Formats: sequence, structure tokens, C-alpha cells
Amino acid sequence: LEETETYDLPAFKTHRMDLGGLPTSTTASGAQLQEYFESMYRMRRMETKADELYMTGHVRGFCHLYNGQEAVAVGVEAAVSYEDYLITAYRNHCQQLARGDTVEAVLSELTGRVTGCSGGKGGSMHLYKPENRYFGGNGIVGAQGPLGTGLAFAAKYQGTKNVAISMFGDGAANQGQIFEALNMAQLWRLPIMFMCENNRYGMGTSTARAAASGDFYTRGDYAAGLYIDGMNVLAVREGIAYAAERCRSGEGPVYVEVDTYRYKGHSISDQGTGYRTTDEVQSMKASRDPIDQVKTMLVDGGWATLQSLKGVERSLRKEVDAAVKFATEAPQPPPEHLWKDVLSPSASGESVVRGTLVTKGGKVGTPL
Amino acid sequence: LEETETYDLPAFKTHRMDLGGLPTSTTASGAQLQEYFESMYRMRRMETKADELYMTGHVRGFCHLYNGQEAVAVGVEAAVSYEDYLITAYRNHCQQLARGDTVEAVLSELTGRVTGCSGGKGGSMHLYKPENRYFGGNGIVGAQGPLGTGLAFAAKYQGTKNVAISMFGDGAANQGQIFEALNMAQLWRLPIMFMCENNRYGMGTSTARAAASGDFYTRGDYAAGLYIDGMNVLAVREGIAYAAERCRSGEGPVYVEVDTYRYKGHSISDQGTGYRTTDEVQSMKASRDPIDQVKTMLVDGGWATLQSLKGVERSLRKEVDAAVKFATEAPQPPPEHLWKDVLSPSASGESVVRGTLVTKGGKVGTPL
Amino acid sequence: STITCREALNSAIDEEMEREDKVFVIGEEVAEYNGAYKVTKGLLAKYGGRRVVDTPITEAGFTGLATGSAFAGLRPICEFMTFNFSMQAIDHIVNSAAKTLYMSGGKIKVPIVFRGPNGAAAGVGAQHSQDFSAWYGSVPGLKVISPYDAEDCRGLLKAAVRDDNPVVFLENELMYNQQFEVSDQVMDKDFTLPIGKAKVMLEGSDVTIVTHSKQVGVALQAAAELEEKHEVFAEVINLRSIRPLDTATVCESVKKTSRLVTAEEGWPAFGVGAELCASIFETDAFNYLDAPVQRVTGADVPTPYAENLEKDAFPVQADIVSACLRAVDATLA
Amino acid sequence: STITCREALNSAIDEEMEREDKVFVIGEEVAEYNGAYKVTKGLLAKYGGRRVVDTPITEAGFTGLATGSAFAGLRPICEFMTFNFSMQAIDHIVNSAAKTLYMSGGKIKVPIVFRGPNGAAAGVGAQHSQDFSAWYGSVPGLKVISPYDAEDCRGLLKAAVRDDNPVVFLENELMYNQQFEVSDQVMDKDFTLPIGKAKVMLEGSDVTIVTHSKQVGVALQAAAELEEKHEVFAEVINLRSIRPLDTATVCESVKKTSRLVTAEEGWPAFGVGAELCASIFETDAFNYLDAPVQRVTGADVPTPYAENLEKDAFPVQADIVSACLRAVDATLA
Ligand SMILES: Cc1ncc(C[n+]2csc(CCOP(=O)(O)OP(=O)(O)O)c2C)c(N)n1
Ligand SMILES: Cc1ncc(C[n+]2csc(CCOP(=O)(O)OP(=O)(O)O)c2C)c(N)n1
Ligand SMILES: [Mg+2]
Ligand SMILES: [Mg+2]
Repeated sequence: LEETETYDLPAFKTHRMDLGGLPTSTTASGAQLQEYFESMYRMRRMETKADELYMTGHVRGFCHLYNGQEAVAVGVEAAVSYEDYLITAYRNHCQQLARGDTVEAVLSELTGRVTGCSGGKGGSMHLYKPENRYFGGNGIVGAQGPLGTGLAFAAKYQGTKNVAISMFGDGAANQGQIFEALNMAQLWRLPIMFMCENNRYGMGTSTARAAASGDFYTRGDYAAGLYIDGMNVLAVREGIAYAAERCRSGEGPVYVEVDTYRYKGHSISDQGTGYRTTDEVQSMKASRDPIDQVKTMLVDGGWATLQSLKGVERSLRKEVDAAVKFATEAPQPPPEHLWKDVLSPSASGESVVRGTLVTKGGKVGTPL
Repeated sequence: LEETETYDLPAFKTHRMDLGGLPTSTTASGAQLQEYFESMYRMRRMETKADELYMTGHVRGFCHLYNGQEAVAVGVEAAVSYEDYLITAYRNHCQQLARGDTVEAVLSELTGRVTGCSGGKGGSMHLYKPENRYFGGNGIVGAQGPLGTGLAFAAKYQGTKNVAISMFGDGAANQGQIFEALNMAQLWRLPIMFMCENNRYGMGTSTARAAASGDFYTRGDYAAGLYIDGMNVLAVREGIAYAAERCRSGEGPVYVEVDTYRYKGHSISDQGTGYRTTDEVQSMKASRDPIDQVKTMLVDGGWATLQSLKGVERSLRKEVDAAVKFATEAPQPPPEHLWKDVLSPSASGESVVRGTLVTKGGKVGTPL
Repeated sequence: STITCREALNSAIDEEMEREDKVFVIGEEVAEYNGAYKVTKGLLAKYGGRRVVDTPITEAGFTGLATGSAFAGLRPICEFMTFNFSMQAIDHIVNSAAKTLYMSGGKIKVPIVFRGPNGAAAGVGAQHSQDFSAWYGSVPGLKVISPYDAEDCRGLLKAAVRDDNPVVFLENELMYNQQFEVSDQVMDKDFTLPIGKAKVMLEGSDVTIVTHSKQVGVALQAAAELEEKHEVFAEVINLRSIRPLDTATVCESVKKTSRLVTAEEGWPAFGVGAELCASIFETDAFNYLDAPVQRVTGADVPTPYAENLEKDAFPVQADIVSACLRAVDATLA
Repeated sequence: STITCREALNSAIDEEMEREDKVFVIGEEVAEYNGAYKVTKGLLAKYGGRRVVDTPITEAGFTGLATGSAFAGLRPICEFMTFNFSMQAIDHIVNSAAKTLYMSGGKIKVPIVFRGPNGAAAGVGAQHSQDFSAWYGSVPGLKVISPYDAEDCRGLLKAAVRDDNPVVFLENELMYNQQFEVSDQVMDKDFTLPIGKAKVMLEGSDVTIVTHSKQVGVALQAAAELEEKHEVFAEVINLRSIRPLDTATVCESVKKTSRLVTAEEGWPAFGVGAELCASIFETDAFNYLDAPVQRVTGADVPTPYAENLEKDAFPVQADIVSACLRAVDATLA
């Protein structure tokens, strides 16, 4: 597993940035590929179970699944470290895993339990891991553009060489606040990657109907842009590593488009069929699936057999099954958590939070 | 005055649009030039008097003067008709004249009189002439981008060939909502010119400090762009006529940058000196003044003498002086206008508007 | 016949579009997807893309665009997928739509309806559960409607589309599927309800419950419980309109019952209940009041996701019952 | 010594920047121009462009950026040239700043101050005169401050910068030049005032006037007139904080005077006065109240430009006097 193999990379495209600097091939060890496979399979499995938990009424509200897009989250983490900042939208379960959290913590947040990564108070769209510099989990389409730019601002302000990545969808790319943030990032040479996960649809609207220009990597206009095949984990790793290096060197933001695909509906209530053909979905799964691609590399490289991978899958399924059990059995938050964390305690002391009646309520000031 | 002369035009620049289609020269008659001169001189004089009225306490709050930029408003009107829609920002006194209103109506709005074009209730930033399809007068930087796009939407919806022009500053050009509006305009091929009046500063901030790309005419990225020398009224006329034609033909929006300059401070309270040199202002006035340029054409063309123009100026000054007198003597709005026009009367009938006390207030429903 | 609130809204839009070509629908997923919550179902098929317009996810942009089109004489119905996202565009609602008639000295009318689900749905967390009744309700130049049942939805939405002023129309996602009996009159193509008039849903003598939107249903159930278990007869008032606020109807009722309970799902501070409290002092209702006004409100917290906490964050029947009993007991004490 | 509110704010920012490197200032024209209203004068010269940051005119963008930097541990002071423009960015204030601590189960603190002039200035028209006290005051997760004098400005702004929560700090342009006498203690580098505590500015026995911001001065003058001309002794309370709202101090005063008048410049509906009315019902102050609460508010109109109309649109001394007399007379009647 320590041995490495060389792989041709699918073509990058660039905008106002030297294409020549990007690799056309890369090497990966069996151990690395194994890790990517496991991460992606765990994600896929977790999302499948999240879907089931939703269908059985354990998960409420919205639930946006990441199936098909796993190579993006995994490729990013292969290229940067937990010292680098990450922020994304509501389709955020797998980033939480990629940033070091457990399936238990994710699923039990989805089931609204106190053991969830936000104590059950955030829900599916609001997962965070600030100790690994992951800031969620944002329900407002586009908000993470400026917020992520603020993370990059802080990295630079504090004199570090860390970078920030703000992930958003093709639909979000049209939001004005992302243009505003990009302008400041370019003016001030902030180390940020604006990373558009182009999965072809914003809810039921195809990019062609929502975006006057579908070449998102050129959208930054005056800013450097990079197009990456987002179904290939090695391409994501290499592309992001390159862009991150450019950010670290002080050259300013890179607008990254990752070409990917969402297998499931927008959220679970959406069948994902009215606005695209089953053929389109099937052919994407058959020809570009990110997990299958890594599987093939592992087998072709002689590091694994289809048989041995089945074993790995089995044990990952077990891990996820245990997490499902955990997530359905863990306790709900105690009622007094309703009042907790409205405000951070401060010099001004505790204050009382009002409930549905003036006679109901509780103290806000539980120390962090 | 009916005779015409041919004039070379300062160079246009284009983006995603054929430069070859634009003229390199144009003809103008003495009558036309005389009209442009009179319009611009009237504007300049009105603004100078507005400045004085402010200094003597007759005008309150903000007061944004147009001195230096007159060729833009006049050139636009020479290219389109009152059937076409116009909207701009708070620097809007001269557009009100260009759209057919009187100096009296403008100045008495500035002095807060009932005779003002908004009945004294709008103030310096909120002038309108909807009967000539002019929709103000917007105090929120950038708001007129989407609003103007809505005017274009209405033009197309109703099956007309009219176009809309939305004017905004170089500072405003960074506002996200303008990018949002441009995207829809391009997607839906709306007949609108996004017209950035680049006067080099947004308050005290030069374009270089506010905009990652100072080439505003390329800012639309995927949209057609056109750069015009905004100090030359004929260039504005020809450039806008060309862009308007393109809009009318259904090809979608044009992002127009007019290169101009603001002689005065941002608003009257700003001396306009801290962030630029007196030299810069002086050299702009000396070399590019829009009024001087037309004067020269009139004299060189033999249509007028410096002497005869002095006479014209004198009579325009008289006109403005009379308007000043009018604006300082006209009555304030009657007190009951406080309640008027909060709501338009409707089937649901009149309602009472509350004043500073529950015992004060009035009826809202004065018919339009 | 029986229709859902969704059908009531859908038929109201349909009929108004049929009546007047200037009326069009614009928003995210309103056309091909038939609306995120299917309120605009079938309209694209019937009226085509000219009049049912899918937008990119750019609220400031399309709200400004819709408002501009109203300046030019069109009559847009601008859908927010939920009102939470109206915060991106709130400047256009307030500064461009609400204030323009006034700023222009009466020259420019802005006939536009901003509509969509408002307030909390189920399990959607803090960023997707905000109630904007009081915010929009405070803005002169706007009318703000909060319908409860199918009759309200039809009559008030049709009135809103015909109104020459900007109207904020606050629906409730959890009510879309609710069935209501409606009369033939309500189904008439020209049925409208006056904006600014509250409706007495249930007459009573002991305490007045004033509420709006989904809480009207909760209040009616609370009233039934009060009658059954406590022999307390509550009068239930459905505000229907948040601005103008029909304080006359409230005052009249309080003069009869001498006690007022307010119920809303929004945050307590500076909310609908607060304004009703103030209105008591400003009408002669104050002289008839026998007990302090009791406010029932959403808890003063961002909406939590966990089911048990979420339940505690919004008023339930027991809250209204206990508030009413407190009002009644206060008098006895 | 004597300082203006502007100097008080400027020195507060300066000292907090000196104390803590994580504190920085960001906004439009805050650096090279020294602030549109010169509140940040001299800070660029002293701290340089790293810590005093001029932004493009993109409120959503820079507010989100500032909020993100607070997620990462910085302590931004985010200036709105005026709070009117905060509407462009209000989603970040509410959804990104106020709710994140709660949504993250306490994991992410957002120590940020949003500040700038709020409400009406002189002659700036409808789009530049809005008062946001009640809107922001309704949002759990925020603290909202409305200072009156130089002491308030210094003590509360310094407290806001040191607070770990998002704080909305609502200044008043017309107060920037006002001079106030301040003690040495107020000028101390570590002088702070507790957020959430109102201040009794004047003791009185006959009527309580509760107000905030510029109207505190008007109320004090009204109190003087009431004493002189009517032998009515008013107690004047400066709220200082809109959220939390110090209803305890208000209640205590009303128990003494038995009458309450509220005064504010914001629109009446769902405003500060409304919430104070509600608080009367929810404390035992109600039992002591001898007259209906009187609200003095901004008129319920977009702000008109004309000087005479503008004057009628905001409370003046005579309004407060007449409201107090009404409260006092109601008791006698
Ligand atoms: C400001 C805002 N507007 C609308 C929504 C509703 N909404 C949630 S997700 C979504 C589609 C986003 O599509 P895209 O950015 O492509 O991301 P994807 O879901 O494909 O990952 C919409 C419209 C929202 N959450 N926030
Ligand atoms: C949303 C918003 N932010 C800030 C302001 C304050 N402001 C008024 S004009 C202005 C400068 C605009 O500059 P530019 O767009 O270049 O137009 P110019 O004044 O040069 O005509 C600013 C910052 C405002 N009115 N609206
Ligand atoms: Mg997408
Ligand atoms: Mg400018």
C-alpha cells in the first residue's frame, strides 16, 4: 500500500492563470487511494442512511444529500489542512466528516439529539467543527461567500499562511454578495478559493436557465479561475493544492469551478426527476462515479480486489449502522437547552430568556 | 443653424461587441449644438445656484451636484426618447431637467416647497418625472440597477421597442445587486443599458481602491460592453444611440461606461479635496470640460461668436435666477400633506395615519 | 365546497392573472417546478413563460426588478420561496416599494404583492423560521396581510393583487395543506375581502383572544377547551391584517370581555402582542380592562431544530388556555 | 472635562484598538476619509491600513466578511455609514451573526459590533431616516444599544467591543457634535457601562418618561417645562439598551409615579413604546398604573423632506409635555 502509481489527470482549464503550472498527471499511493475510498464510501453510506432516517420520520425539515459529490469534499481535504478554513452551504454533512467529525455526531444532529455536533439545535443545515476551522453549514444561499472571505481576512490579518475555501453551488454563484466578496478578496489579495460546486442544478433550475455564463471558473472576470473535474478525487486534490499554493503566496483569490453532479433530489422531498431525465442521472453514475473511479484504481494498481473492497464496504456499513442506532437512541437535548447559547455570557451577567409565556423562560448564561 | 458639420469622435472601446459598428465621426447641426449648449449651461448654472442655496441654508441634508457630468445627461437624451425609461441615483437634478422638467420644479423641491417636483416631500435625492418615464432619484447606492431592469422588463412584457437606461456610479458598480440584475437581463435579453458614470470617485474613494477592475465596460463579463468619452456630448449621443439600437433589436443588455468627472465634492459638505489634487480637478476642467467643447464647436462652425454665446448665457442665468427667487418664495407644503400619499387610496378605503401622538394624525386617502 | 389554503392561493392568483394581463408571477422555482410549495402549480402551463417567470437565486435582483416593473405599471406577484430570504431584498421592499409613493409626492404607484411562507415550518432550524409580521407591519407605505384559512387566502390575496399599494402577504407553510369549507360566495371570481379588517371567528363573553395566521386555529381549539373544561367563553379574533391593524374590532371586543390575550408565533419583543397592548392604552378599552393583557408568543430564541425544543419554542393550545385562565383568575383575585 | 459624543465614540474605539490587536474597524470611508461623520478620525494614521479598512460600497459583502472574521476570532467594529444601509446586509446581522452561537450549540462566538448613525438626521428624506431600534431589538442573539450622551457613548461602546456577542450600536448623527460634561472616571481607559441597564437621568414623582437616544434630551427639557409651568415632577429614564430592555428599572419607577409616557423617534407600530406598554402588563407595575400609558413616537409616515413636515414627523418637547399632562390629568379626572 505504500507503493505509488501515476495517473493521468482529466484536463484542467484556467482563466487569467497559467495552465502550464498545473500537473497533467499525479501519483498516488495505495494507502492514499484506500483512504479516499473509505472516506467517500463512508459518506455515501451515511447519506443513504440519512435518507432512510428521513423517510422513517427521524430526520425533519430539509435534508440535502451529497451523493455523487464526494470527491470534492475528500479531494479538498487531501490538498489542505485543518489549519486552513472551510465553509460551505446547507449540503454539508460530508464536509463535517471530512473535517474530522464522526458519523454519530452528524446523524445524531440530523435526528435532533444532544449528542449531535450542534447539540441537536442546528439541524441538518447547520453543522460546524470550529476546532478544525470548519464553519458550517449555512442555510442562506450565498452567505458563505463573504463569510469565507472573512475567514481569509482573519488568516491574513493574523499573519499566517493559511487559506480559506468557501464552497457554494452553481445556483449560489449568481448571488450578488459573492461578487462583492470576490472584489474585496481581489483588491486586498486575500487567500481564498471561491469554490463553485457546479452540480448542474440549483433545485429544479439548470445552470443554463439561471446563469448567463455557465463557465463559472471565468465568472470572477478579473480574478484567476480554475476548472476541475470534480468527479475525480485526484484532480480535485491537485487542482486545489495548486490554487491553495497560489493563495498562500499572496496572489489573491482563485475562483474554482468543480464539475460535479448531484445524484439525489435537491432535498429529500424533491424526487429530482421533473427537471432532468433518468438517463442523465444513470449515465453520470455509470461513467463518472467518484467512488467507482477510485475502486478501479485500487484494483488496477493491485492494491485490492473487488472481494477485499467488499469487505471494507461491509465494515464501513457496520460503522454507519451503529451510528444510525446511536442517532436514534441518543437522548434529546434537555428542555433547558432551549435557553442556552442565545447569548454568550459576558461582563453584563446573566439574563433571562422569555418563553411562550411570561411565566416561562430560563437563564441564558451557561458558560461555553 | 440648420447646416451641419462633421466631427471626429473620441475612440470608443467595446467588449464582446463589434467595435466596427460604431461611428468614428458624426455630424451635428448648429441648432443641435446650440440646444446641447443651452441644456448643459442651464444645468451647470442651476447646480451652482443649488450650491448657493445650500450654503445659505435654503437646501438641507444632502445635495449632490452634477457639474462636469452634463454631457452624459444631455447626450443620453439626444439618443433616446421620453418613451424610453430612465432611472438614476441621488445625483439626479440634471436628469430631471433633461427629462423635461423646469428649473423651478427642481430648485423648489430642493428648498422643500409644495411646488417642487415631488411636492417638497422627496428632497434633493428624490426627483421623478414618470410621465416622461423617468423614475428618479434613488438614495440607495445600486438600487436602480434592478429597478431599471424592471423598467426594461416592463418594456419587453408589453411588447414595445422601448429601452431602459439605468445610470449609476463607479462606486455603485461594485454592488452585488447590479450583477444580479445584469445576469437576469442577459438571460432574458432585456433591453437595458447598465450605464456606469465613472467619475473616478465614490465619495472619497478612487476607483483603484474600490474596484478590482477599473474597466467598467468589461465588468459585465459575459455581457456586451461599451466605453464612451463622457465629456463629449456627441460621443455620448452616438454611443448610446448605438447601444440602444442593439437593445431594441433584442440582443440584450449593454454595459456602458461613460468616462466623466465630478468637479465638486461628493455632496456639498465634502470639499472634494482630501482625496484628489486641485491640479487634477483644474486640468480636467481645462482640457475636457463638456460645455467648453460644445462652445468651441459652435464658434468654429461659425454658428455663434463668443459674444453671442455670452448673450445666451446671460438669458439662461436670468432664467435660473428667476427660478431661485421662485424656489425661495414658494410656499411650503400644507401641514396636512404629512399624511398624504402614504398609501394610494384603494377599495379598502381611507385609513388614518398616526402622528407623534395618538391625538395627532390625518387621513391618508387623498386621491392621486 | 372544501379547499386547501394552497388551492385558495393558487386559484386567487390564477383568476387575477386571467382578469388582468399586467399581473404576472416572478420568483424562484415558480414556473417549471410549479413552486417550491406548489402554490403556483399549473400557472406556467396556462399562462406561459412571459407571465410566470423563474428567476436565478438572486432575491435583491428579482425583487428590485419586480418593483421596477411596478413603477412602469405592471402588477407583479413576487414570490419569496420563504420570507426568510426576503431579508436579502428587504431594502427594495422598504426603500423602493413602500416609500416611493410618498417620496414622489404621489406620482408613482407601486402595485406589487410580495408573498410566500412566513415564520416557522417544521424542523427547518433557525435560519428558516423567522416571522416578519412586526418588521413589515411597522413600515408606512406597506400593507401587511396574515391570512388564516382558505377564505382569507382567497379573499385577501385577490384584494392584495387589486390594491395599488405594495402588499406583503405572509403565508404559513404548515397551513398549505389544511382543508377548509368555503361558501360559493368565496369561490366567486370577484370575491375579495377588505384589507385592514379583522374577523371575529368565535363570539365569547369572558376573554378576547387576538391572533393571526396558524395560531387562529390553535386559539379556536383553546377556546373549545376553555368552554368545555372551565366554562370560560372566549372570543377569538383573527387579525387578518397586521397593517393596518384593526384596533377598533379588538377594542370593541375587549369592552365586552374585559380581558385580552394575544397569541402569535413571532418573537415577543416589539411584536404583534406588544402593539396590541399599546392599543389598549390608546382606546377606551383600557377603562374596561379587568386584568393585565397576557401575551402568548414564540420563545425569545433562534428556532432550535430538536423536536422537543422546537415544540417549546412556539405557543401550543395549553399556553393560550393558561393565559386565558390567568386573565380570568386575575379578575377574580 | 467636556467632550462631544463624536469624541467619546472615537476615544472608545481608539482605546479598545490599543488594548487588543484583534479589534479592527471596517466600513465605507472609515480610513482615508476619517469616517463620513469623522467618528473614526485619526485611527488610520495611528493604526494603519491593516486595522482600519476602507471597503467598496458593498454592505452585504463587507458585513459578511466582518462576521466571518469574527467566527475566526477577530473582533471587528463594522461601521455602516448610516444604519439605513444595513438593510443591504441585514441577513448577515441576523442570520449569520445573531443566530450562529445558538445554531452551533454554543461552539461559535461572534464578537462583532455593528455601529453607525441610526434614525433621522436633518433633511435627508425618506430613505435616509429610518430607525432600526425595534427591528434589531426583536432579534434573540443580538444586543442592541442606543446611547444618549458622551458617557453612554464611551461606556457602552467599550463594553460592546469587549462583549462576546454581536452588538448593534445605534448612534445618532444629530448628537455627534453635542458637548457633555464627563467625570474623570468616564475618561478612564477601563470605563465601561453594563449593557442592559437603564439610567435614571432625573428623579421625579408624578410621571415616568422612558426614552432613548436623542429624545432623552428632549425629555429632560420637557421635564423642566413640566416642573416650571405645571409643577409636575417627571422622572426621566434613559433606556441605553434596547435589548436587553431594562423593564425592571421602568417598573420600579412606574410603581413610584403611577404614570408612564414613552418617547421615541421610530415609527409607532411595533416600536419601543409598544414593548414598554406590554411590559407594564407583565410586571406588577400594572397594579400601580393610574393612567393609560401615553406613547410619543415618530409619525407613521416615510420621513418627508420639507422642513415644516419633517418637524411634524418627529416628537418635540411640546409632544412630551402634552403626553405627560394627559397622563396626569387622566388620573385627576
Ligand atoms: C437566499 C436564499 N434563497 C433561496 C433559498 C432556497 N434554496 C435553498 S437551496 C437552493 C438551491 C441552491 O442551488 P445551488 O447553489 O446550485 O446548490 P446545490 O443545492 O445544488 O448544492 C435554494 C433556491 C435559500 N436557502 N437562501
Ligand atoms: C447602499 C448605500 N451605501 C452607502 C451609501 C452612502 N453613499 C451615498 S453616495 C456614495 C458614493 C457613491 O459613489 P458612486 O457610485 O461613484 O457615485 P457618485 O457619487 O460618484 O455619482 C455613498 C457611499 C448609500 N447611499 N447607499
Ligand atoms: Mg447546484
Ligand atoms: Mg463616482
